[in-house]
Amino acid sequence: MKIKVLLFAHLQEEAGKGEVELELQGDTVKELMAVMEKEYRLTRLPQAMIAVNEEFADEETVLKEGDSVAILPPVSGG
Amino acid sequence: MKIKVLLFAHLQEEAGKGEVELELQGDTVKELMAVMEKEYRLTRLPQAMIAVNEEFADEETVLKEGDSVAILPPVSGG
Amino acid sequence: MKGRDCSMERYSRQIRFASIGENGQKQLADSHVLIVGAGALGSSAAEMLARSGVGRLTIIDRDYVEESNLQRQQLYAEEDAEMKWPKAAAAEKRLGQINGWIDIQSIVGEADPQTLDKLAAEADLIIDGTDNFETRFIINDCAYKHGIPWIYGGCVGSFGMAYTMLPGKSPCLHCLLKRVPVQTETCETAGVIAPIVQMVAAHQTAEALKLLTGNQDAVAGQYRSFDLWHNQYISVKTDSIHDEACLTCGESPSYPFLEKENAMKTTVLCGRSTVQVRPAAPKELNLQTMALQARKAGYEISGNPYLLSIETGENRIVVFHDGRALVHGTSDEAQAKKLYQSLIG
Amino acid sequence: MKGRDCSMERYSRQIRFASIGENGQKQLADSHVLIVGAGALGSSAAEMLARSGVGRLTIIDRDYVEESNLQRQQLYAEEDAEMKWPKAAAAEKRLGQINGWIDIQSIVGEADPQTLDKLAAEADLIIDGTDNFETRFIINDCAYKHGIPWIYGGCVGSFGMAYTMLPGKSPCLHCLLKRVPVQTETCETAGVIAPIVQMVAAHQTAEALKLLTGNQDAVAGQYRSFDLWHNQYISVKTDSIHDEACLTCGESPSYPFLEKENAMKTTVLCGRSTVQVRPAAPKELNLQTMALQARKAGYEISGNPYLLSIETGENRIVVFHDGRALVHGTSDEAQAKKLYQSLIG
Repeated sequence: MKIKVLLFAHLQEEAGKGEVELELQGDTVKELMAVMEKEYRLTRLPQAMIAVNEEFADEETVLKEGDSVAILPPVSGG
Repeated sequence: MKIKVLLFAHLQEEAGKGEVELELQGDTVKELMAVMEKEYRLTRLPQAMIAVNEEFADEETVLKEGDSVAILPPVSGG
Repeated sequence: MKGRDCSMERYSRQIRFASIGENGQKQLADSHVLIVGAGALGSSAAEMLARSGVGRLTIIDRDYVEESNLQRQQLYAEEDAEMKWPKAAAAEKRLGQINGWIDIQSIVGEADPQTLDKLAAEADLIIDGTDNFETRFIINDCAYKHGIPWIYGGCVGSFGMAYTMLPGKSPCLHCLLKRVPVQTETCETAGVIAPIVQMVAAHQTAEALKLLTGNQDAVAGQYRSFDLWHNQYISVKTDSIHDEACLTCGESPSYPFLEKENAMKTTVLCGRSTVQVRPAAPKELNLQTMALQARKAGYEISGNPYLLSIETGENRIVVFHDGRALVHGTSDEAQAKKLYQSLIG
Repeated sequence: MKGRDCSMERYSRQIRFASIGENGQKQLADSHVLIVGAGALGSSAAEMLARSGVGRLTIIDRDYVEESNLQRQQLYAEEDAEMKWPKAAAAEKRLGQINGWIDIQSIVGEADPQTLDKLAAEADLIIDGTDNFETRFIINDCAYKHGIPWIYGGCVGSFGMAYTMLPGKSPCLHCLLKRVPVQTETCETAGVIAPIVQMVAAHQTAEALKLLTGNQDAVAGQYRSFDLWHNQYISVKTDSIHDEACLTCGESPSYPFLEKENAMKTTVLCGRSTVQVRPAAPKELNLQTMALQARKAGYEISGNPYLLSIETGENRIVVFHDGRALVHGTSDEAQAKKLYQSLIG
């Protein structure tokens, strides 16, 4: 199914873009993260926050066609 | 048809809320504005900017079911 | 360039930001930004740009610092208000303490068409720090005439907006507003909180940094508007609004707001300590709305079907339907104009 | 309250903002805000709150002003950096010039659990101006223990976020992050631009003004995150993340970060001008990623499969996989801790 992924901070830099559309085999956030890590070589993904359709989610959250997933890494600066 | 209207600045204050869902008889922005002016007693509507689904529109723009219309008044402060 | 001489260590955190880098930092040092208005938005943007190492800043403002500015105008301290220091001069003083390695030129005066036309010709970019649409339309014409970007910002209450205009690419302020707003909310009538000022100035300044460092691709084409109290944020595409017949950004521009006859006019009425203010084009004011606003802002009002009279303490201003006004209690045309714009927009 | 004595005219534009009004202005004068950290976010928030007329501000910071702070830390001028003035003291000085009618208490020192616990007990609200998660987790525990709101903020590059936590209502920082981040981007490694600082501080300060004036209904329940360079803005609902077993906001809280054994530990290694830093819990660092970050930030690096060595000029820091580090070239534990947090987060 088609999933839209929004990338923030260093993830955006690593992927070279802030928005990715992909065809996901599988249906959980965990599977999506594995694809992102492998295909876009994203680092420090396990500590990032995940939002599905603007609501926080976890690895077990089940995705459906057309969902929008945002990956938000924590940053320390201030 | 159902239209979602987002109100900003003094319009929000006048309507008492920032978001309104209404059943529109008619299908243009102009007709929608007439309803808003009458039912919510909004002032200075003619000089406000109108966006339909996050794109600027004018009075002649034709609306469709489920559209989201934002009314943005100009403000001078700075 | 003066901006290049100082230690780069002070900009190290900005140089580490990959889209700026050492090259971008040099471009900033070679840049000249014109800031029109040194009120809330202007002083916040000026401070950020000075800290960022923009080599040359020109700041024009007609006003002096008043006590009621201190709540949100960040370059000014109590001393400036006590001394009624002109804002442009007070801004230059504080900015000099913040960054002594850049050139800051302050102009205490009116941002009229002639002055702005000359200043725009020498600048790389204009930041809008004004509080009225009359001046914004003059900036709009100057920017498109000289082909330099300008960044509009405005705020009132907890609501604000920012929009970047690139001549040759973006629809201009005319296209955006269709007609000049006749009657808008001002900080005088509806109040304002400090955070919305910072949010608008942050949008304006980020856009300026992009443009000055050759990152035009990153510039937001959208008109962005937000309310920090009511938690709203919207980003609107502007492609559809460009008007080929626009007198500023269309095919045969005439830059109408640079013409003298299109400016607001003021006349001192002899021996009466009164100034008459006349808008460029007749307006169609809603005096009832205006009366409500003025009363909410705490002023004494009175009137009849033909006029509205507002007592501000120092002045009394009588406004007519067509936008004409008499400002009593002063013979100072600049002060009368300022009061007019602070109440009507 | 000192805040009440001064002229209300200076707050007139804020009083005209209907959701604050005269009553809200009085509530601000009676409020006490604790600001932890007087770097970029802390100094911006402190200035807005002082200008807004918050009656009492307590500001704690361990650091002194350096040249590289001037690009974005708005309370400080060149003179402060030349004199290496402690940030809290320099902040108090400038804030005093801005608003001499409020009480400002500056504390030059470490925001450790004991100190924060005591300060939180006296405050109405805490603003996060820190640059590391260790301190944020201490704030988190203090806020929930004393039942006062705190407002998290963070930024790096052009990216930032803000989130308001109301004890008894909002999921806490633990629930949000699940685990303490082991390795994050810092301003030291990835740089930062001034506008994102202002945008985060604007969100934090608007939330503070709502809470202090009894407008809790207007507080954003959402976690808001944005990037000013890449034109992104997202607002995320947090209801689903509350964990009943959370040790800070769950049913049987134990406030783990107030325990001494859960704090970062430093030891001076005798006669070697070296400090050993040990994180509270062992980390699992990715030294390769860290090496890349450090190189991008302009440092000399070397290493082997077991450790990474980073040369910062003044110091050499050797980091191991489990998060332990040796900071060479100093015997100052506070300095070593600061360097560690600036590189690892």
